[in-house]
Amino acid sequence: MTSANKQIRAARYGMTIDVDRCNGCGACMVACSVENNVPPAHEGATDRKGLTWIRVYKVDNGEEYPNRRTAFVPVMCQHCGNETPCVHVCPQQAVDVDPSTGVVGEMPQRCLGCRYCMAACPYHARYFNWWDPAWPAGMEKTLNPGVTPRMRGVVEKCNLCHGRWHAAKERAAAEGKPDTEPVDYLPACAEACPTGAIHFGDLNDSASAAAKEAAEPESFRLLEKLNTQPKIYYRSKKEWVREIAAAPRPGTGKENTRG
Amino acid sequence: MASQSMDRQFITRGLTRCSGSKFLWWISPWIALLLFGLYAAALCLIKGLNQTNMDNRFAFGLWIFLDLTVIALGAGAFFTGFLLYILKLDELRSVINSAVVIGLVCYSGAMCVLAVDVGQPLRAWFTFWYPNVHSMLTEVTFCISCYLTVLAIEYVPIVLRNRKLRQVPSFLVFEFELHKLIYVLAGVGTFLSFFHQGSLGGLYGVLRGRPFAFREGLAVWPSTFFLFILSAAAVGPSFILLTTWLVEKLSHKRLVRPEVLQLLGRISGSLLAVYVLAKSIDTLVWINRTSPETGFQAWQYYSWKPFGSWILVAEIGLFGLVPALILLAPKLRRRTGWLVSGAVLACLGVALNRFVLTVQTLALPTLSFDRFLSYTPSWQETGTFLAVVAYGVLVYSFSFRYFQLFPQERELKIAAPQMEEERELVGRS
Amino acid sequence: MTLRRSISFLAGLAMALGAGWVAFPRVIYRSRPQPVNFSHKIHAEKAGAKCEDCHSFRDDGTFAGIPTLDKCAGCHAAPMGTTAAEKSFIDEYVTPNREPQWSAYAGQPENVSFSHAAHVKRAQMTCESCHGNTGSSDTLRPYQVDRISGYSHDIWKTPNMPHGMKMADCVACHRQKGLEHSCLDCHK
Amino acid sequence: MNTTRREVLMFAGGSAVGVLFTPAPWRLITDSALWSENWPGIPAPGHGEIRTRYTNCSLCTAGCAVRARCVGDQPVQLSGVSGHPLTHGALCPFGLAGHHLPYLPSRVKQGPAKEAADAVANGIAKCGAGECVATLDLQPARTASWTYRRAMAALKNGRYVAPSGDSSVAVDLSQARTVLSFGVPVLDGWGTPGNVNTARGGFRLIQIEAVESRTATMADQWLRIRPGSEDALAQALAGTAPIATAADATGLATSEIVALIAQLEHDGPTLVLGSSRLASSGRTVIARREAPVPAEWQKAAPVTALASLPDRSVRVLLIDESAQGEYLPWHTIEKKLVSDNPVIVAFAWSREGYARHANFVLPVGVYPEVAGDIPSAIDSVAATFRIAAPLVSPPADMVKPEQFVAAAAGLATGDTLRERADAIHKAARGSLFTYADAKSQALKDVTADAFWKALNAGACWIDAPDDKAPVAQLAAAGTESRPAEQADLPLAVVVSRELTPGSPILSKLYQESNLRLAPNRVALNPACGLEDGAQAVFETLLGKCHVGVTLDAGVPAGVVQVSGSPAVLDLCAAGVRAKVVRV
Repeated sequence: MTSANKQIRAARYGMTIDVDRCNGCGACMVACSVENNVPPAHEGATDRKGLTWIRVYKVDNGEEYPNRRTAFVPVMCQHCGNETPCVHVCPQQAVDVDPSTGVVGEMPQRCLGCRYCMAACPYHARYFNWWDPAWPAGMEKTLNPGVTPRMRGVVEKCNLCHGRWHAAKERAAAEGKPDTEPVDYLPACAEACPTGAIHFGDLNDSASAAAKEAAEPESFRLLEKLNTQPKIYYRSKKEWVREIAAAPRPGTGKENTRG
Repeated sequence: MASQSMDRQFITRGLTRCSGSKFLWWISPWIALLLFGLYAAALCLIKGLNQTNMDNRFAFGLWIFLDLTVIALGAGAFFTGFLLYILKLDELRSVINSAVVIGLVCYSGAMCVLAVDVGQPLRAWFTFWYPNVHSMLTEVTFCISCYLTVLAIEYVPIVLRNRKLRQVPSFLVFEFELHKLIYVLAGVGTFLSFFHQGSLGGLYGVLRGRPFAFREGLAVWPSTFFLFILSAAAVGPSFILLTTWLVEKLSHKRLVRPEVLQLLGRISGSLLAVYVLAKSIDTLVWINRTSPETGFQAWQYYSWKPFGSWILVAEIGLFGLVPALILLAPKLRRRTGWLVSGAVLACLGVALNRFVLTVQTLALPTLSFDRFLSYTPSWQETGTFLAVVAYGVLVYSFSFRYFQLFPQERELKIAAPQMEEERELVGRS
Repeated sequence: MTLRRSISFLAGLAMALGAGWVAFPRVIYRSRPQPVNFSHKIHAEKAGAKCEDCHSFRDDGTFAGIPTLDKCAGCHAAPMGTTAAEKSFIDEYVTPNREPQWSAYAGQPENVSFSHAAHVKRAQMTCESCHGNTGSSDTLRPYQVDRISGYSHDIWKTPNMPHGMKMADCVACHRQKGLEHSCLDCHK
Repeated sequence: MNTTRREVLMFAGGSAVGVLFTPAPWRLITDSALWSENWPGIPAPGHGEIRTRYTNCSLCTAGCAVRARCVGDQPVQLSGVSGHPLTHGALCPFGLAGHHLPYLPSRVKQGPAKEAADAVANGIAKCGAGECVATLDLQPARTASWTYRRAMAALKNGRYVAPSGDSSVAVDLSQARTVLSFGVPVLDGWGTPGNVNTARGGFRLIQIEAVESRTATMADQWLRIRPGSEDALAQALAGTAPIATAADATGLATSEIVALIAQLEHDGPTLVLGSSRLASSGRTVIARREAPVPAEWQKAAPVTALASLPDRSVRVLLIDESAQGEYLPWHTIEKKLVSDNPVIVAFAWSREGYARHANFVLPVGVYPEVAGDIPSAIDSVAATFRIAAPLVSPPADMVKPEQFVAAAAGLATGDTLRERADAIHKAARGSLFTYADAKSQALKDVTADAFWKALNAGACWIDAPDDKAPVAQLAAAGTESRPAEQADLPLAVVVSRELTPGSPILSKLYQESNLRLAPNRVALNPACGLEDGAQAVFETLLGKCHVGVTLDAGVPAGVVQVSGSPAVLDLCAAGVRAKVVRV
């Protein structure tokens, strides 16, 4: 046990999001904020200064009725598995990839707020605390003890609900399970989605629904050509939806201003 | 009156400087500007960065852009030092002091702005304690802070050679000892600044998530790393030239021989020419290989107005090739007007290049359902930066008044007998 | 001349060293007495032999930490001994049913997610390996908290312990055990 | 002189050097950084044992089953109860943050209960012939509603008023092969989310709507018609009007309508959802017997539609806003009030609704503070009885509306919820689904006390299936008449009741992203000439108010989409037209 190379079966936690099922209700965004103690918006906040670890974008094919088609695309940290853009730019090791879970983690308490990682992220999945976090009087009682609130001036983002992951690990420890096996847990967004569009699981475990779906031809990942190997897979039977994974097409970019 | 004479005792023997009151008139507006800027900066520090117009998409704004520019312009300090002490280009001795002051001003100013720019300044030292060696920003932080120290040390002898201070024997000794070190310092300084100018370029070149800025390169260093070194080295002398010329105009004095300025121009011009060539090659590689490989067609970037392809032409042609040619042509160089405008264009060119790399990169969308964004700095952002400008002017004015920035000034003064003094901004004692 | 100068230099040096090494450590901590003069020793002998008897795990594997008043009241509804401490405890807390505001010496900051289950049940570590001889102590030493950071003194150095509970200390052990993966292992 | 100064300098230098060799400066640097990790103003979450408690969400009539993760007794997280026969473990965004409601900044904290009671008594006494005392109940068919009806019956001239809509009718989505919706947000707030999602695979959804709503987006077919032309199309589909006129009114091609009719005939059982009325072919709309009530309650005032009250006849109006329901624009209510100072009491927890118009605003408890039952959802084939069991205790001096009204009418009431539960238990029909163990058992196997205990610990009683009887055949649905063209008011108004007031966290949906339309915003076509985020004035014949502008390509030109905030709804009526002017 003292040897530094303990045999751990590494997990690769990931998600598949069925875009065809997502009706853009926003339950995932709310559940995420509740789980992760993300404060309500400061009155000065906009869709560019807000904190939404997961954000549902309304996407359309740029056509006019009757050819107009619209879909909703939830975007959170894509947990890139290859040359994770945000990790190697952070000057003080506040961002890292957990080799045992593949989760890209971010430590707000280590962050000095230089925002270099935000510039580096192609998915705009990182959010900066422009204001001190503030909850209406009394509402701080509803904070989740599993996650610590962040302070002003630091970057934060989705970490696949590590609070729940900790709880699951603690339960496993209490039940006497070894710490070499990945634990089963469910992030808030996947649990909350009323249409069951989000499936979470260990992509290394070929038996998991996520792994199966990720392998299907209708699955795709955002900006795949950047070769960042995200662990968030999207699925759609619609051709035009699968095309949103590609680079922006000038001219149509303007219309997609919702979300 | 006493203060008057006191003030006099500090001014280098044999040099004429304007009366204390006149000097006061000159600095007071800058002090006002400085105070205003400090207020703006305080707002950002106390109330937080919500005072700025930056946002999650425009994570970097005016500050980073101008920091990069200022540091590029300040490169004159290290490059002149390099030419003088390492390459033994002795003509440059007459501007080296001025160059050091400019360098000090630019770097320290940039550092101050960066301290405001980060969300948690109290933790800035984490970078030194838990450095991530893979991060370009770590390189930048280390090199800049080290080089700033070097500049400070290089500044000390200039201060100690002050007429009053040198009365303290120990100071004189210290200064002498320090001067022996100058070659070492110049060497270290050169290395450091070559490196961080590079890492500043690398800062954006490594962003594989931002295909507009991403560049291939040697080992861990993207091409922008080397382009930044080159461009900084190229405009550094131009900026020295510019400032010297400006000071001459403002003080109605001849401070250096015209040949020196021309030499600076020539150095700048030739380096600029090399830079333009390298930049063009890099751009071609990027358009035809790097960018397409990441799924982005380069022409797309320039179809988002207002950043059309004109910006590329302006950067390489108007502000790159043109000044290079001007500064390389001996005929034009000899005409101050051409010389100066050449230098101005060169400086603008590097500014534009830094702008493109910082602001345009962030404005361009990466996701197909994302939009092109614009951003205008808030008055707090602008104010904070103006404080740095004011700070620079003040430090330089004081240094110019009390220290000997231009060794040739005295001999030139003797050569050119008392000019018409009443029109002079600078009166005689 | 030079002598006097060097003397004044040394004087300054000495003063600074004294202030920094002797005065500062005292000044930086605010000392707070525990609400009740509690003796682990006596309770270990009389009440229960094991720590878990009072510092128990919940069903979901989480650690209950310092027991609540009802646990104490279980025995101390009425005085069992004759000590003044017990009497005042009953009068002040048990009778009015007021929770004593204990301060946890080893209390970690909010951003740490420490699992007792993982260390005690899985890794089979003894309580003493982190909490020193608190379990056999006869009195509760005052709780010392850093005036600026609000961290407990024991985070830096637990009395009678080779190491403290700083991040570096945790990491050292985890690294040796090959269990150091990422920040979020222990941070929440 | 000089020397001493040197000495001072040396001393300073010495101490400077010395300090560097002590822990002090380094520790201060560290501490300042640590301080910045939890600096003032950052709340520390409460710690303690994590418990799980169950209740039912009373934010709307869906009444979804809720599992609450609590620290001690304080709920910190809500989620659905999987395996629930009706709600299938789903919660909507509003429900997910329901536990924040008690802490809303806009909440009404206290009110003049005493003065209100006197004024009401006064008003009742003054009530002349042809005048009446009316209770407006926004969420009818609750146990509280029965109390209101009994109280109004106890008064000589009491009226019980509720928004139109018949609680004895339910739709059976499982029977529908096609759902034809006239602008009803079938997939976004209508019915029970879990139930709709489960049934979604079984039917083809045709959305007939002027704007691209969430439902239109997800529908199998979206027919974009001119605002307010629902009726014309419905007539044509029912064969009561020529297709040509419908085509003319809706802007659809005649062929499209013909195709639609053919399709509906071909596809079998069709459910037609209008903005107020229902229609069906097949057994998709059925009569539903209500959950049993105690016999002694039968002496109750009938349900009166607001429209059927004579104008200027209401002297005392008691509005129960405590339970969310369809908001009736104030101008429809206002014209029913007597002209000489009527008494208006609003039982409200937010100042944004009728509180703006009432003489007395009395504070009420909110979910999850107060116990109350939730009426059966429109899409639940059998009657249900479930209680929103309190998870936290309400603040002091909250008013219980039904008790206030009963007292005003001199009606003695006991624990009505318990009485209702006992009546249901006496009927011994149906089954009881308990959440903690996700088990279902026949009600007759449960004692009355166990039943009551279960209901308060999170459970749902579901009536036994009834011999279903179709109510209506395919008939006119949709109510809104086509807006009259007006030159100065160019825009047709489409109301999308998107936002029920809820947690501050919902800012994620409409402020920190544009996913939903914020309460104070209107959506316009990008070609409207205003820019996104502009401040503007929204004006109709009924008045004007300030709004923000959101540009949305899903809104056709000539249409303005408004959200469901009362301030805006007060300016809207059937077929109203508007203009939006930049300020």
